[in-house]
Amino acid sequence: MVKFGFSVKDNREINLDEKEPFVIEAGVVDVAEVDRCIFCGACSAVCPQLFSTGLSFRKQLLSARRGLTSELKIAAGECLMCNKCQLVCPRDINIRAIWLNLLTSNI
Amino acid sequence: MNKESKVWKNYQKEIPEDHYFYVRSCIRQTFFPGAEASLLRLLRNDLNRDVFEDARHTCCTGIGYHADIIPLETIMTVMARQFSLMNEGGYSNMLVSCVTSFGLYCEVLDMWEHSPELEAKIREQLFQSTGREFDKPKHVVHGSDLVYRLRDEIKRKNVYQLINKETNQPLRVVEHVGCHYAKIFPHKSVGGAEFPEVLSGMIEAWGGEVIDYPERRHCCGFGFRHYLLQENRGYSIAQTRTKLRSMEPYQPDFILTNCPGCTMFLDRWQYTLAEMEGVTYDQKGRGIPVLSYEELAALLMGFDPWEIGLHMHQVQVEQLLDKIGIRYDPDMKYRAKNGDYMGKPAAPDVLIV
Amino acid sequence: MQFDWFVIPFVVGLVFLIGQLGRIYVPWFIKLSREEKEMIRRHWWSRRTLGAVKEIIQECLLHRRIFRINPPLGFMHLSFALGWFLLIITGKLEALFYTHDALNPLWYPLFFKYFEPGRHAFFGESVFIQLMDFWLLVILGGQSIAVVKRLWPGKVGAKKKVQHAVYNRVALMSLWAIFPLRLLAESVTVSYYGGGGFLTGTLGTLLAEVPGIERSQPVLWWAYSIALGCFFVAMPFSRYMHIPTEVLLILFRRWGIKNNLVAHTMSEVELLSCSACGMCLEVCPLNEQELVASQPVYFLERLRMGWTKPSDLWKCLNCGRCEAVCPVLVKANTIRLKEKQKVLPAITPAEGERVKIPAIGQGRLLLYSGCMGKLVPSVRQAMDVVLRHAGLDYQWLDDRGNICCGRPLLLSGQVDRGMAVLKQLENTIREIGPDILVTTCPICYNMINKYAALPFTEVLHHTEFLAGLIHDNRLKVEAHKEKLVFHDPCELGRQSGIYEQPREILRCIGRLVEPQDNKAMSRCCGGALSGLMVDMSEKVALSEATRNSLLSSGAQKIITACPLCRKTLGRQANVPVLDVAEELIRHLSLSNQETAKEKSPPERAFIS
Amino acid sequence: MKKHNTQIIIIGGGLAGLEAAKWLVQYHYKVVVMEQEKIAGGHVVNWHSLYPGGIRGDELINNIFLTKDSMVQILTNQRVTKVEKRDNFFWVHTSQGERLFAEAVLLTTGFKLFNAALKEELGYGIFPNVVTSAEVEQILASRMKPPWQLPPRKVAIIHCVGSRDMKAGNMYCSKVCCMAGVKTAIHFNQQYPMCKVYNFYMDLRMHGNSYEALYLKAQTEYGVQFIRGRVSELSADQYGRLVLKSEDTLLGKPLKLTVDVVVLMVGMEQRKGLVVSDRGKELAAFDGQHFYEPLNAYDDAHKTCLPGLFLGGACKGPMSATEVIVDARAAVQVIDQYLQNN
Repeated sequence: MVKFGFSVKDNREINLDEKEPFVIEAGVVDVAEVDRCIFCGACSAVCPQLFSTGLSFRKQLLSARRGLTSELKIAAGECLMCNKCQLVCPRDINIRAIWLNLLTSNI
Repeated sequence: MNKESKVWKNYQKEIPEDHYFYVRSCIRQTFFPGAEASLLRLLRNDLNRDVFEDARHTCCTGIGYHADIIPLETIMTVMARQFSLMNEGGYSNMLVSCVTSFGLYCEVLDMWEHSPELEAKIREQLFQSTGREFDKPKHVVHGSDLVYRLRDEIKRKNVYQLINKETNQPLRVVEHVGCHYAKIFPHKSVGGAEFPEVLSGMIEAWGGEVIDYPERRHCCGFGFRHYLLQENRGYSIAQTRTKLRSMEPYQPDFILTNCPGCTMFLDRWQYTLAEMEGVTYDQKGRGIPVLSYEELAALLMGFDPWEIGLHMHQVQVEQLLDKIGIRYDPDMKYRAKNGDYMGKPAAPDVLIV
Repeated sequence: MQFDWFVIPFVVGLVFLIGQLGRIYVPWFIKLSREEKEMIRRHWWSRRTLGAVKEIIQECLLHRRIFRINPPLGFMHLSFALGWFLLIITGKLEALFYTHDALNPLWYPLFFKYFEPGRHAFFGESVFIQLMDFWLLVILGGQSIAVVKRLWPGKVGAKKKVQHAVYNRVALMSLWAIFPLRLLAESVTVSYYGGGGFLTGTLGTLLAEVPGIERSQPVLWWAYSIALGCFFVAMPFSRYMHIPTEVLLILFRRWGIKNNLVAHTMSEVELLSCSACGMCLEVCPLNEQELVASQPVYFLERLRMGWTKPSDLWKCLNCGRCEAVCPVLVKANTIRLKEKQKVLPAITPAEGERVKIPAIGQGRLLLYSGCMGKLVPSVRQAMDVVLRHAGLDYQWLDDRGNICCGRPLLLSGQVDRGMAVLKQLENTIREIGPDILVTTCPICYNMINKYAALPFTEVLHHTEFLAGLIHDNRLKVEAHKEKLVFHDPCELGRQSGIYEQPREILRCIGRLVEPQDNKAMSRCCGGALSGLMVDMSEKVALSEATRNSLLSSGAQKIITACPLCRKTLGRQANVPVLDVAEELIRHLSLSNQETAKEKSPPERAFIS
Repeated sequence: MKKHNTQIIIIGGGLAGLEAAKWLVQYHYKVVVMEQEKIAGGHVVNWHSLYPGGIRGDELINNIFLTKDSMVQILTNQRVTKVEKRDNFFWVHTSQGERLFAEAVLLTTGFKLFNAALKEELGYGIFPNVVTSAEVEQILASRMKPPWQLPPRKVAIIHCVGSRDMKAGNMYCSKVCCMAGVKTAIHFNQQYPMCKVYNFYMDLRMHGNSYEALYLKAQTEYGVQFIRGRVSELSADQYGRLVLKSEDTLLGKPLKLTVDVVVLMVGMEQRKGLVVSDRGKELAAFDGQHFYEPLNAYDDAHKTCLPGLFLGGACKGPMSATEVIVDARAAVQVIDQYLQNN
């Protein structure tokens, strides 16, 4: 193998042709409930963890909708379960229950 | 692409038939010198055009410009000198070989148009440093513009057609137009930036079939800043990979470009990608040949492939020559003009040569 | 003759039962930690054991606690337990008096009437016969209450009947069959041989009229024995396991073995001690709204069978009302928490350590509003006003960012991570080194108080602190005539035992009224931190019920001491819902500031 | 009741013109509607459905016609070139050289659709399966043959084509396309149940009462995916499907999607070419940068600087059908008041 001194950079593209747009299985997450999300970001803004670990339900849910689920479980393990997000959520999504379900599920 | 489409017709430029002052391309000179030589031979000898070259003309400083290492005023003064040389030869049309130069000439002229005081300043600088004065060219024309203009004339003199000799089907050609050709000033191009006509016009005129592919407008991967720094070179090759991946499913017979840099990167990175990832973007593992417009024109006019310098390409072109039915002497591939054997280069690991 | 083939089912059942008890109990003793074993050894011969015996009589036989809450239900349990117990003892004595031999077969006293029919004129025979009939009557009386309770729920005090699983019903049916069968079997024998008491004798005389009744005698005795055998076989798998296990539970508890997050044996003992009486069913706010069947009676039953669902674990408010009424004192919340822990994957607590808490300067009085502080900013503001009035120097721990105490994680079942978060908080508090830490959130208070090691810091809830300030005259307040009702937050009241301090404050500033359910029986606001899977509609229903209960006292304002309760109750309330501190600042006397400075240090000084 | 003999000319026989005519006739005015097309009804008559309720466009126009009075005179194939004010009345000139008398003139010239071919990168006119929202309305209403043979499996709806776009010369928001995009997504799903629809938007402006609910319904019931980002490149793949490139701006990542059909939600533009003169002097004061501008946007929203010349409907700016109807009715009130005082 020839050493070139550099490597091909990764493709950051979301390819919606390859990924299924929604992968959180029904049962693990109440699909009707998360469909209410309007991605306003109130949950992440109030989250104590956003400041330290960057946890964002909005980002993770949107990524999941685009078929990117690799970080879901890690994010679920970052939640402090304090429920502030639900208190401020305009669509009243039980976010920590979703994290909890993801933690206990096999996704 | 819909053949009925007339969008490109909104973008037309005036291309004079004759009397050009020719400026060369550094990259073409270095990597594909035969291509430039054949363009001049084609225009002068076969088409009897008047193309004048002044040995004193210099690099356009395009690479320096895009690498941010030369001040803008210096660049403008260098260009002004080229114009002055052109006037000295008695010409008013400029024929530019390189797409980067073409973009830069257009840009400088555009800047002068918008700020005449800048032009005045450059005139002053040029006069002070060289004692020269200049008139702006009437037409700045890229080599491919002219070949596009003369495509029917070339067709009449063609020895070969872009038709597969065995199947009698048109060859499937993907084209790549250099970014600086139309994306900076669409109105100074043939066909605009979205659906440029300059290369597809040639292909269709010479019997081939143009294949539209999703990343047709994507950069070839040169992107000066990406290529010039080794740390960034991974981005450069990633762009080329995107482009090649996109054209792969159409199984094109070759890639046609109008920019020396694009020819170079689409060609050389195929080798690098083959070494890095073990992939080639054709089915036989030989890579997709990349030709520039003048190489193609010269080939079809019956020039000898080795005279054009096709052995300078990384992806070997014999497969394409066989398809078109061009006769060539394999023995002559590695011989110099005087017949001396130059030696055969080492074969790469993955790419079949 | 002391044997007949029909005793076989009974004997088989009993032997099986004893085997099962051994299988279940022996591992418990083995699994006990060294400290726990040491504790048992130490207290074996002590007054604790005596106390345990007393409690066993009170609770296992007399069912005192159930009696207190619900007399008919208490009587039902008493009649079954005491009646059966005495029936066995009296039967044993009867056999002893008759044979003068303590060593008779197991089944002999039980089927005494069959083996020794008629009258034998031994010492005290008539007394025994009448006594045995009396105990049987007591049991049958209790049983009839049980039947009524099951068929017409609501008739015997209990509003809701427990929906038992199939195996429990089998056990129940065999239990219900035992005593009528015994009565019939004895009566038929009596009708043939004579010699029955007031119950069996009378029934025997009546049955003697029925032609061919004597032929049913072996059938009935077989049936009686089979019913007993069935019950014994079913017992280890059913709720009736509580009968033997409760005895063990009381002994263990008296010997000082605790049920906490680390010990596991006691959880299992408590699990099997649950008699599924259904007392928890009535007080559970979720059940009141007919929302979900995750009450301990169902949850523990499913846990015994290994059938727990996520809703059993996370659809619970953790309010502790069930624990408050449990006659067996089962710590259902602790058991539930441990089960959550088992379901969740292990996440290294290092995750929690990423919660960085910015250190702020030194201070003797440190205030902590917790993660909810920013969502209920008025409480913090009120505290600022109060403390400035009192002329105190203080600082807020959570001045730069949201700090979590770890309790939410703990309650969700991620105990290790919760503890790691708490450890961070603890370290920060230690760095600051305050003398007093005042939290405005009972959840944080509970967590820090219970699990944080802060030897040099006194941890107070702000109601305690404010009550102290008022008591010491460092805050002068004026009373208005408004009627105030205090809502006891679960985490403050039942779980931390603070009931009086907030009421003291309210008495000073207004007229305190009490709702129907207060203090240990106060209702959950619905916002419970642990109610992870409680839906919004359910929460709204819960807070509605709680608010109604509070307002039944005729109060004009609802006062609470928990940011979560305040937010949940206040959401759709038509009366103001305020924190104690918020209400307090409306009553601060203006002359306070001067007097506070002049006053000499009080006897019970908070700020030394 | 008093019977007026006053003639009012309404220029533009679309929704606004017809609605205004219907009400002016109720007030006993003599009304003439000038329509340049073969039939009156404007854009709306071709529309498959109108949000929020989903009424068919021709049905809505018919509703107006059903209640129309014989007093309404509709002149079709009449393009008005000039409106000329004399002392107290108007001369309305048509392209055929005719001259009509009027005491008041109401302009309800509406809008024209943005020419999507100007946004070359979106491939309209180049790829047959790239269609505009107006074409989709006609296709869904079976007034036009769809360019696709097989039922589309994936459809992309691109919002803001020619709106809020400096390059297109239109800096304003066309207002109705957001809801129309949501509505079209639902209709695609209803017509082709296996179809998956993606909406590419820059901002979604669900300003009406039931609009937000419809937006939510599109997502929950029909699984429409809303992606925030503008499609900037479009090309065909080897099967003739269209490859879109965009950025998911909420995630900050590039996004690629292959679809069968692309729908461009084209914006609204003013119809130009009407000359208004006052005593021989040409007047352009009310002809704003993009749409006709009334005297002010509040209480004189229908008057122009020329007394007797009134504005109604979408010639004042982008409006939905419901708003046009309200606006036309309001214009009637203002015209009535003007003629009473004269």
